[in-house]
Parts: sequence; C-alpha cells; structure tokens
Amino acid sequence: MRVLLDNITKIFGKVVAVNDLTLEVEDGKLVVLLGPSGCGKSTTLLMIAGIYRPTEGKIWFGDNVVNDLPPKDRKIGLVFQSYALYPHMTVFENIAFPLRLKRENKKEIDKKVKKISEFLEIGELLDRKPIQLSGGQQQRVAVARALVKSPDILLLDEPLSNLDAKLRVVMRTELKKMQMRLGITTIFVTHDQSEAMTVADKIAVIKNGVLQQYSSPDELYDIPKNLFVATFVGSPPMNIIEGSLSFKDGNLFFLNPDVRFELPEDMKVVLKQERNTEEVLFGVRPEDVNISYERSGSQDSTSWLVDMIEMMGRELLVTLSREKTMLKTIVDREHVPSIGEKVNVEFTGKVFLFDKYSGKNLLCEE
Amino acid sequence: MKGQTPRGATQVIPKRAIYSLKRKKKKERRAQEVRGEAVTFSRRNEIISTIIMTIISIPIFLSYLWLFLSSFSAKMWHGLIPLKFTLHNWRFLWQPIKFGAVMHTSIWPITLNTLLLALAVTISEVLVSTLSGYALSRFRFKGRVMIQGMTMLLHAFPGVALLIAIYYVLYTMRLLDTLWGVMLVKISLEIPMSTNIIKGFFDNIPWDIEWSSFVDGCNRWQTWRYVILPLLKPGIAAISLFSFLSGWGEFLYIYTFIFTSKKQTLATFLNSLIGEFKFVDYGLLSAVATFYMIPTLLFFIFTQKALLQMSFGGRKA
Amino acid sequence: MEVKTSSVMGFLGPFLILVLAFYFIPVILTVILSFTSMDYKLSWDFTGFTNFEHFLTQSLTYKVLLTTFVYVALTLIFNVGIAFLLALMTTYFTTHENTAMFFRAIWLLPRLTPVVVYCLLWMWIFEPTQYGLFNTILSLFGKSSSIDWFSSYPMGVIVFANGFIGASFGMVTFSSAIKSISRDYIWSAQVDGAGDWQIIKRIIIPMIKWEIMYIFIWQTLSLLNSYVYILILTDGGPLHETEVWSLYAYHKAFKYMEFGNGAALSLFLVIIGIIFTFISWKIFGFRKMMGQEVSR
Amino acid sequence: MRKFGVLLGILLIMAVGIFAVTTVTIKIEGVGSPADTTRITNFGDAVKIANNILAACDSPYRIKIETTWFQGGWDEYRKEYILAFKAGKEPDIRAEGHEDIPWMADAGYILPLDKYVKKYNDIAYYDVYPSLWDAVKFNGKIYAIPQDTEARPLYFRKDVLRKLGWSEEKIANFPKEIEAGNVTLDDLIAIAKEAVNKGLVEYGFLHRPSNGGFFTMMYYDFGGKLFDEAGNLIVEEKPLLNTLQFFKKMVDEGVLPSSMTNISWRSIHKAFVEGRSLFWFGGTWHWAEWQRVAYHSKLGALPESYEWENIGFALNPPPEKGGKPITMSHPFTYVVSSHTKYPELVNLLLAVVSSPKFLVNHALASGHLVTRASAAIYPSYVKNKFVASVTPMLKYTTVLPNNLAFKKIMDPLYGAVQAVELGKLSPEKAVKWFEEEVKSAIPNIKIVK
Repeated sequence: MRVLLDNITKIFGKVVAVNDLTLEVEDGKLVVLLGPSGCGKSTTLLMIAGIYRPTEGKIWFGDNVVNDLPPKDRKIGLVFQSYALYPHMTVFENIAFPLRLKRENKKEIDKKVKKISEFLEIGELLDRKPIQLSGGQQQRVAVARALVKSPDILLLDEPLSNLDAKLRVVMRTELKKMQMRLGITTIFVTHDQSEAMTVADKIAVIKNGVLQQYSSPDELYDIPKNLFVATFVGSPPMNIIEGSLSFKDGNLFFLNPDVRFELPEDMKVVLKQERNTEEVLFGVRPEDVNISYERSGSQDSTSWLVDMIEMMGRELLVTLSREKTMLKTIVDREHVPSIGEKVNVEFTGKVFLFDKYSGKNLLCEE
Repeated sequence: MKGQTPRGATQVIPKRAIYSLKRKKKKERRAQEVRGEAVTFSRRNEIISTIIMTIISIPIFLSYLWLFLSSFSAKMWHGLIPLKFTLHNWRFLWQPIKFGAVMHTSIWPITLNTLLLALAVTISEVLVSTLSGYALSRFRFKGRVMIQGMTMLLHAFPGVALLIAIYYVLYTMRLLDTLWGVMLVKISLEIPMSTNIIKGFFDNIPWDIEWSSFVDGCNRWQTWRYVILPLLKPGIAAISLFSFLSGWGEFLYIYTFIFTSKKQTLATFLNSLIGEFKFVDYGLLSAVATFYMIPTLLFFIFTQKALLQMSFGGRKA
Repeated sequence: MEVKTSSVMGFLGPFLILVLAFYFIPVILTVILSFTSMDYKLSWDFTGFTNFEHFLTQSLTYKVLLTTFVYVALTLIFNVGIAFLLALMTTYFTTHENTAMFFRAIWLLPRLTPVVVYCLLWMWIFEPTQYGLFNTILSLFGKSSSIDWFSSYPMGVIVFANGFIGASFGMVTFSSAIKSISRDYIWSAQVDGAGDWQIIKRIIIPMIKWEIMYIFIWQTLSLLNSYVYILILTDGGPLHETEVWSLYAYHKAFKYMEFGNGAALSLFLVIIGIIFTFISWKIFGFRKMMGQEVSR
Repeated sequence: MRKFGVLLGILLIMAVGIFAVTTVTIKIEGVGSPADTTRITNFGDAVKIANNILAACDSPYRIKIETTWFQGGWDEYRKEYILAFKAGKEPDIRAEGHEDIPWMADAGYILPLDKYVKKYNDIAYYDVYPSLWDAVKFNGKIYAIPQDTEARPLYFRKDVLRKLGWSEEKIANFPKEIEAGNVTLDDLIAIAKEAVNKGLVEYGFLHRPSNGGFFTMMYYDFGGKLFDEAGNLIVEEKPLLNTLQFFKKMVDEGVLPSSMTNISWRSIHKAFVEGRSLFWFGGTWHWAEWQRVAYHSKLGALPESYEWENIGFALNPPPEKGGKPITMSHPFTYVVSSHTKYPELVNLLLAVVSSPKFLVNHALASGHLVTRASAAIYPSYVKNKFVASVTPMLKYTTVLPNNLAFKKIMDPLYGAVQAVELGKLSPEKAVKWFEEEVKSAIPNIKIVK
C-alpha cells in the first residue's frame, strides 16, 4: 500500500514537532525515517499509525485519506522500541491479541499464530511469558504480533535500539530479508544512520520536524543536500573545514589558513564565478583523506601533525591538526603513523561545499 | 521525541516523594497534552468522565464549602446558600463560649495541647523511624527479616482492637491521663509504617553514593549530613506530614485515655460541642471545625500536588 | 554490613521498645483478658472459655457478624470502585492535568480531615431535616418530605462516610500505577484494534492487578478495624443495624464495662488480622514485599 | 516587757497558724442538661463557707476546688470514671444519677458515707426525705448524698388547646382531670390528633430522643414491674407489649414523628417552645431550661410569664380510665471517691453544699426539687409558683431501680421503642427482640408472660 504524507504538520501546544512534511512511500518499499532524537520522526510514525492526528495536512493510504481513521481500522502493524509486549499474557496470547479483538474464531487464530511464529522462528516460545524471553526473542514476538493480522503497512519504531550491538546487526539484516520476502510496505524509524543505510530502500532525514532529504541511501551518501545530512550520514562523520572560495588563474580554490585545495573541474562549472570570496564550508569524508609521509610535490599538501590514533578494528581513525583545523582520516593498518609525527595530506575522493549560513550543498542546484 | 513519560522516569524518583519535581510535572502535562492529540481520543468521553467525577465529588465539595461558608453566616438558605455575613460564630477565638448554661474553656490552651501533641508525635516518629529504617536497610543482622515481617504484621492490625490492653499498659506505666501517654500510643501505632517508608528511601540510596562520599573524604557524620540526609528529605517530609496530621486529628485515644478537661484537644473539644445532648449549633460547630482544619488545609494546599504523586503499595515488577 | 547486635539495638531499640509495649504486650494482655470476666471492677478473674461460649451462643453475635460482612463488602466495593473510577478518569480519560489534579485533591481532603470534623460534615450531609445536603438536593428535585437517613438507611450512611475516606488511598495508588503503564502498551493495543473499554479490561486492569489486590486486602483490614466513624455517626444503631464487630467489642468493653467479653471479641479481630497478613505474604511473596516497601 | 512577750506570743501563734495552713484541692465533676450547672457551681460559694468554718475551727486545712462539667453521654460518663479511678485521676466528688450507685459501690469506687451522714446529721441531713435515702443505699449502706430530685410532667401547650376551642376553665382543670384518672393516654392521642389534623401543630407529641428514665416510666405506667416479691429482677411481657403498642399507636395516628429518636434536643425544644408540638414528655428542669437557653427563634430564652401563659404541665395519664397517673423522679446525688485523700474535708463540703440555700438555688435555677424539708420551706422556694405546683406530683412518683443489671434492661427497652417507632419491628416482634437481648445480657432474668 502506498503511503503519502501530504504537507503534514503536527503541533503540540507551542512546539512544532513536525513541520510541513511531504513524503511518499511506495508500495512494498522499506522507508526509514532517520534523524536525531526529538526530530519528529517518531511523531510522524505515530501519525501514520493513527495515534496522533496531524494538525495540518493529509495522510493518504492508497487512495484514501486516513486522518480520522482510528488506528485499529488502518490495517497497520506497529512495533515499539520497548516492544510493548503485554507482560501478563503469554507469547501466544500476545500474538493472538489483535485477532481476538477482531473476534476471529479460535481455530483461525491458532492457525495464524502458528504460521507467523514459524515464519519468525519463535514456535517454541508460545507458552512463555515475555519476561522469560531474550531481547531478540521479544523483538520477534513484537514483530509477530504486528504481522499476524496481515497488515498493509508495518511500522517499526526504533525496533533494534534495545538490542545489544551484535544482535542489532544480525536482526537488521533479518528484518530486511523478512520485509523483502513479504513485500510489505514498511516504515522504520531510527536514529542510527548505519542501520538506516543497510535496511532502507529510501531514507527520509528529518531534523527539527523538517524533512531534510528523501532519497536512496546511495544518493544520501553521495549527494547530501545539506550540511546536516552530510554530517549525520556516514561514520565517522565528514570533516568540515571553514574557509572561502577563490578564483585564481582560472582555477577554483578552497582557501583557509591551513588548507588550500583546488576544486575539481566539474565543480567549477556548477559554481559561478561570482562566488569568488564567499565564505563556505568544505567537506571531505575521512575515508577520502589520504596521508603520506614524504613531502609530495603537490601544492595542496601541507604538513599536518598526528594528534591521536584510535583503533577501529580493521582500520585506524587518525586525528590530524594544523593550526586551527582538525581533520579525521581513516588509515589502514599497514601504514601506522605515530603520534607527533608530521604527515602530508591529500584529498583524493569527493569533496563537498556547503553554504556557511544556510548549510546548503552548493553543488546541488535545485 | 516521543510524547510520553518514559517508564523508567517514574520509577527513578523515590517513591512517596513530597518534593515537587518541576520537570516531571512538565513532562506529565506534556504527556497529557499529547494524549489529547490522539485520533482515538474522544472529547465526548472526557466530558462524560468529567461530569461523572463532578457528580460523585459533589458531597465532598459541597460539604467543605458548607463548612467554610456556614462558619461565616448567620443564616443559610436551605443550609446551602449563606444569607448574612457574621463573625459571631467565631467568637470562641476571643471569649470562652457559653452553650446553654455551660461555659466552655477558652480555645487557646486546647489548641496549644493539640499542637504540642501533634508536634511531639511528629518529632519522635521521625527520630525513631529514621533510626530503625536505617538499621533495617543498612545492617545485616540476625532477625532482620523477622523484624521486617513484624512491621508488616503490625501494620495489618491497628491498635484500636487492643484499646483495653493498651489502657492497662498505660496504667502500669503511670501514663494514663497524660498527653505523653497518648503520644506514645500514637507513635507506636505509626512507626511500623513510617519505618517502612524510610527504609524504602534508604534502600533507594545506593551504597556507591555512601562509599564515594567516604572516598571523597567525608567522615560518617558528614556523609550523613551532606549525602544521606538530603536524599532522605522527601521521606522525612512525608512522615512528618502524616504524623503531624494524625496527631492533630487524633480522637479515640484522647477520648479514652484522657480524663482531665485541661488536657483536652480540639478533637475531643469539638466532640463535646456536638455532645450527647445534640445541641447542634451548626454555625458555631462549623467555625470551630474550620479553625481546627486550618493546619490541615495549609498542609493540603502546599503539598497536595506532591501528595498525589506519592505512590503507595508494593509494585511487583 | 555485618554489625554487632549491640549497635543494632542502638538503632532499633526505641522502635522495638515501643512495639513491644504497645503491640506485643497488649496482644498478650488481650489474650489473657479474654479468659477473664473483667468488668467494671477491673479485676482479673479467670473464667476459662466462658466469654467465648457467651458470645458464640448469642444471636446478636451472628447478626453483628453479618452486619460486619455487609458493611465491609459494600464499603470495599464502593471505595475500591470509586477509587478505580477516579484513577481511570483522572489518568486515562482526562487530558487536562489541572482538572485531574483538582479532583484528586478533592478526594484526598477527607483523609486529611480530623475524624470529628469529618463526622460533622456527614452529620450535616445526612441531617434528617430539610437543611441536610441530601435532603436539600432531593427537594430541588421536587421531593417534599425529608428522609431520615440515619434511621432509614443507617448502613448507607456509614458505607458512604467510610467509603469517601477510603477511596483516596486506592485512587492515589491506582493513579500512579496507571500512570506508570508505558504509553507504548496503550498505543500498541490501539493499533491492535482495542477500544477504550478493551484497553481498560485487557491492558490496564491486568497490569495493575497487584495494586488492586493490595488495596483490597489493606482496605478489608482497615474496615474491619475502624469503628470510630461509626461510633460518632450512628453508634451502631438503630437496633444494632450498624453494629460492626469492632464496635461491638468496643461497646462491650466501654459501654457495658465487660472488658473480658470485649477482649474476647477483639481477639477475633486480631486473629483475622494475622490471617490476612499471612495471606498477603503468600500472594505478594514475603521476600518481595520485604524488598519493596508497602505502606498506608 | 510582758506586753512585748504577749505580743510576740500572739504573733508566733498567728505565724504558726498562717504557715501551717495547707490548701488542698478537691476535684468535683458534674453532668446533666445545660441548665443544671448549679450542681457544680454551688460549690464555688460552698467552699468559701467551708473555709470559714475551717478557719473558725483552727484547722490547718483550706479547700480549693477544681470543677469539671462533663460533656457527653451517660455511658461515657461511666466509662470515664472507671478508667480515671484506676489511674488515680478521678474527682473526689462526683454528681451521679442514683441508679449508678450499685455498681460503683459494688466495685468499691465510692465511699460509704454513713459515718459522715451521722456526723453532719444535725446540721445538714436530719430532714432529707427518707425515700431519697433509700435511693442512695446499696447493701444497706448509704453511698451518696441526695442532691436534687424532680418530677417528669407532661407539658402541654395552652395556646393550642385554646385554638381547639377549650375554655380557660377546661384548660386549667386539665391537670386535675388527669390526676383524677379521667383522662387516659388514648384521650391524649385523640386530642393531639385533632390538633394535628386541624393544622395547629406539626407534632402531637415529642419525647426524649435518647435513652432515659422516661421509657421505664411508661412501662411502669402500663403496670409493669421490675422486681418480684423476692426482689429479683423481672420483666413483664404484657405491660411491655402495651407500652410498645402505645408508641406504635402514636406514630400510626400521625401524632409522633417516626424518627423521634433522631431529632436533636435543640430541635425538640425549639419545636415545643415555638408551639409546634402540643405535648412534650419532659422533666421539671425543662421549665428552667427554656428560661435559660434561647430556643425560641423569636423570643430567645422564654420569660417565665410566657411560660405560664402558654405552657401547662400535668402528671402522665394512666392507660385506662380511673387509673393512677404517674411521674418519675431521678434523684441526683453526690458520691465520694473511695480514694479521696481528704474524706473529712470532702464531707464537710458536702454538708455545706446540702444547706437549704444551695439546694434552693439549684432547684430554682434548674427546675429541680429540693431534697430537704427545711429547704422546701425556704422563702424563695415557697414563693416559686412552679415549684409549688409540681411538688405535689411527688405523691405519684416512681424511681429507677438501684440494680446493677438494670442498664441491660434499659438499653434494649429503648431499642425496642426505637424499632417500633421507626416501623422496623412490630410491637410483638419488638417484645421478642427485647427478650432475646435481655436474656443474652442477663442470662438468669425472669420474664413474666
């Protein structure tokens, strides 16, 4: 089922939780609402669920406006971060609860519960109480309860946040697999960008109730529309350096007391000449910062001081500094610098430019 | 941000907290507002429930209103609507009142008695229960569980069933007809409960805090004064409040164990005004009763919000 | 902390002495007294089981037993019911926290009011003339003759008066219990298709059942033992219609000066108290109760 | 020099006299209707006289008194004494209804006073009415000093009778007709019914709203006895039934409110003094009470002239024509704690307070009757029209039995009346209920069928 949020606004008292949000979730896709806590993503989800009524705007399910439809009539399944498994009911009763409320007959209920629990591999747990289950099992039960009534839409509110790190990684893949198998339209709320990147067909990044960008994970990573998206997506986050643009000899430079970088040709095309002395933010992802130990001929490379080295497993995260600027870079373990060492830096991959004041990506013209 | 009070938040706060938690209140209000935004929320149900609540609250609401109003009025229409303002009913404040041909003593010594009793009960109850609460929470010793079970058991049957026997105990201790005797009975009756409350508060103060204060260089006294006491304050406030009010309102023990009219308190005084002869002068009675209610009302006004946030009863996780 | 008995006694001493003096000794004295024929002479003459035989053979005893049962049952239903209703309405149905606070505050007032003042209020509410509150209300609805509540509905009077006090305790307990139910449960039940009634029945009630049980047990005990309000309001009358067990014991002892008989009767209450305590330990689990403070 | 020596000697004696004086505190407690406080306040003057006497006798003691007026019911009054006695906090002198003497004497709470009665006989007790001594005896010993007595008349509103068309003469003769046995209780009901039906009054009758001697008096009126020849406590079923039927009839005829026992004293007095009730089964002290307590919503406390104009009183009529009318006395007495430290001083005080002046003072102030012949001829007493009118009633008086167990009959009797009035039990069933109650309280009581 296609879900369309049409200029949705939600105001609590004086607080604008969601501001003029428009979003279309295509049928059968998994869309992630991503943003820091308090950004309005959960509110949006709860509006879709029918818990909240939007202050303005319309919510479409397929061809119907569902603004006034109570949750029970929306044919949705909802999984909370806390799972909200009723502690006084067994797993079976929990899963059967929606069906019982619909007064389906007993046999039918048994059949459906059995089917869904086998699908989610929790068939043996049916007689237990939620408190006797592990986090992962609880999560499966919650999903089972959401799915048992064959909803049109599955809503997941931070479903993985209560799991430990290892399990989280496993479960997110499983969730994705399950969603693909069922082909159910799914809206998934999370604050974890890596989780979002792995599961989503499309990601909506929200900040302070405003939609920042709605696109596929690739696009989000490659063409962030603004500084917020750029820094929020990707780990470790993008390096941001303050400075200005300057044309010289037909070349466009990013300038800063510590950094001088000639921008690639294609950028020059996008950016107009007039932007000569404009103050901008220069962004480069850590994985695109290369260090070398010998002075290269390049003008752009200057010598930086190695401040800190953090072990990240396969790679190392190195913090470099020079006068007023700090840079983080990822270095593989074959070339380990030592602290206090001076190194040269090269920006090899994609770089980004943002407006210092609006935060807009200067390279995406709308 | 989800518009809800996280489950944890209500549990972190020490139970029976008297102090007002502004933040929590805000959150609660927000949670309520949020509910009002729900699609399922029915304005009609809210109105119906408000109407039901109003109707069942009428007796309480009107009777207290009546108490207050009739103390200031010379005449009441149908006992409900005051017709004429007067201070006559309050004359007991500046002169001994006469009822029939019986002169009653001035109210002030009686008020002083009541106040002394209430304060004595409050102070001793706080002292005794803090000591015992601390011991039960912090020490591991033989019979601890037994004593705790005992506090529970005592809690279950109020001493009124034991009135006759308590009379004998007081008699043996030569404490009959003294407010001290009544005070002791009152305290004994209530310490099992207040010990339990205080023990709960001690339980909520982690050992770590105490240890870290030692590490930080506090001695035992400083730990007590700067670390434990502030955390205990809400509990002490709760006990003080309840013991004061119960001492202030005490009737039966004074009625039974006090024989000298000089040692009357407001409760027995008011009861004697109502009297066997049922000379029900509602104007005067309501004035005395309102006077008697003043501390209660003050406490009520200042602490009702906190009172309402206190939770009672063991919650089984 | 392992400590010496002596220092424990330093802390627990005052507590233990008081409890010993005003609970244990009285309980023992009550037991002893119940085997004496102590009367207005206040002498300890042992008469064996005479007192128990006496009250077991009296028809009044059974009437009182029945009255007590009816009184406790009605008041319990009234005050636990109202408490639950209020808690639900002030936490679940009302969105205005101030309204909720107002009602909860109003219901808390009776508990804080001194006994005698509270009884005075009810004397006025049930005043048999047209000046009483209920009669005034009835007359507003066109009923001309006043009802003599105290003699026509004495049980109603004491049930109401005690119910209104008791309700606040349950209300506060239930309210905080309902509030501590995570919103997620309610929301997820809504999504699962539950209406208000279903949520109350299937989510809220099961989730606060411990509190409900606790309040039931606690209130039963307090109702069995509280007679002061009845003493002041109806004094057990008319015709023993409101004579509950504890008042019966009080009357025997302090009206007819049959202290031995009175003690025998209150012994019954003491035993019930102990039984109830054990039951609640069983239900709530002794250790668990120890860990979690229970009060009021 | 000798003069000086004499002076010194006198001074010395005086000094010894002064310094040797010990003031002892005697505690006194009383109870009763709000108009009865003279029972206690009389001591205020009596103590001065007693101290003069002590001074005159060079006694080293002086008396100071501490008085308490008890507010509460009779049960509480009793309970208070027992508990206070045990605690050593009981008053030295206490005003008690005579019917409480048996248990107090039996338990040793009060002092036998024969010795002192003899001692002060010539000045204070020689002319106390002998019947009153009977009322204060237990096992042949005197345990109390009679303090007052009274009668319980039937009050009626003259103004209402006038409106019923009665002539002044008929109204004036009404008490005499009753005394002669020409008016029965049923006749009263008929008169009351007429007045109620004509809308002249709200109530035909009112009686006391709480337990008291009145109900026993009505039982006596219907011929009931409480003792057999051997002096054992009994209850007679037939008179009891008749008594209850009488109350039932009053309610059925609409002349007595069924909720009689729930009306407050204040409303009752108010209703009667305002003429809203034709009859009132009261006591002589009410006459004084109406003059002292502002019951009337317009007049406040009644002037005596108003009373004479509008209120009459008579004996309580018999149930059948030609029968004997009845009234009841409830002598109040002073008892002395057996633990008093100063029995001599206490008895001196009692002798003083029993002097005619104080008896009359109390009698006139509270509407009671005096206990001594010498007080009965006291000028102000003789002059008092009311006292003169009610004293002859004593010819027809009865008293409550001085018996330990009597209270256990009195309570169920009141309960039965209440039940019948409220319509909760029929008179027959009420009798049964009464018997059950009494039997369980006094297992060996004889019930005469």
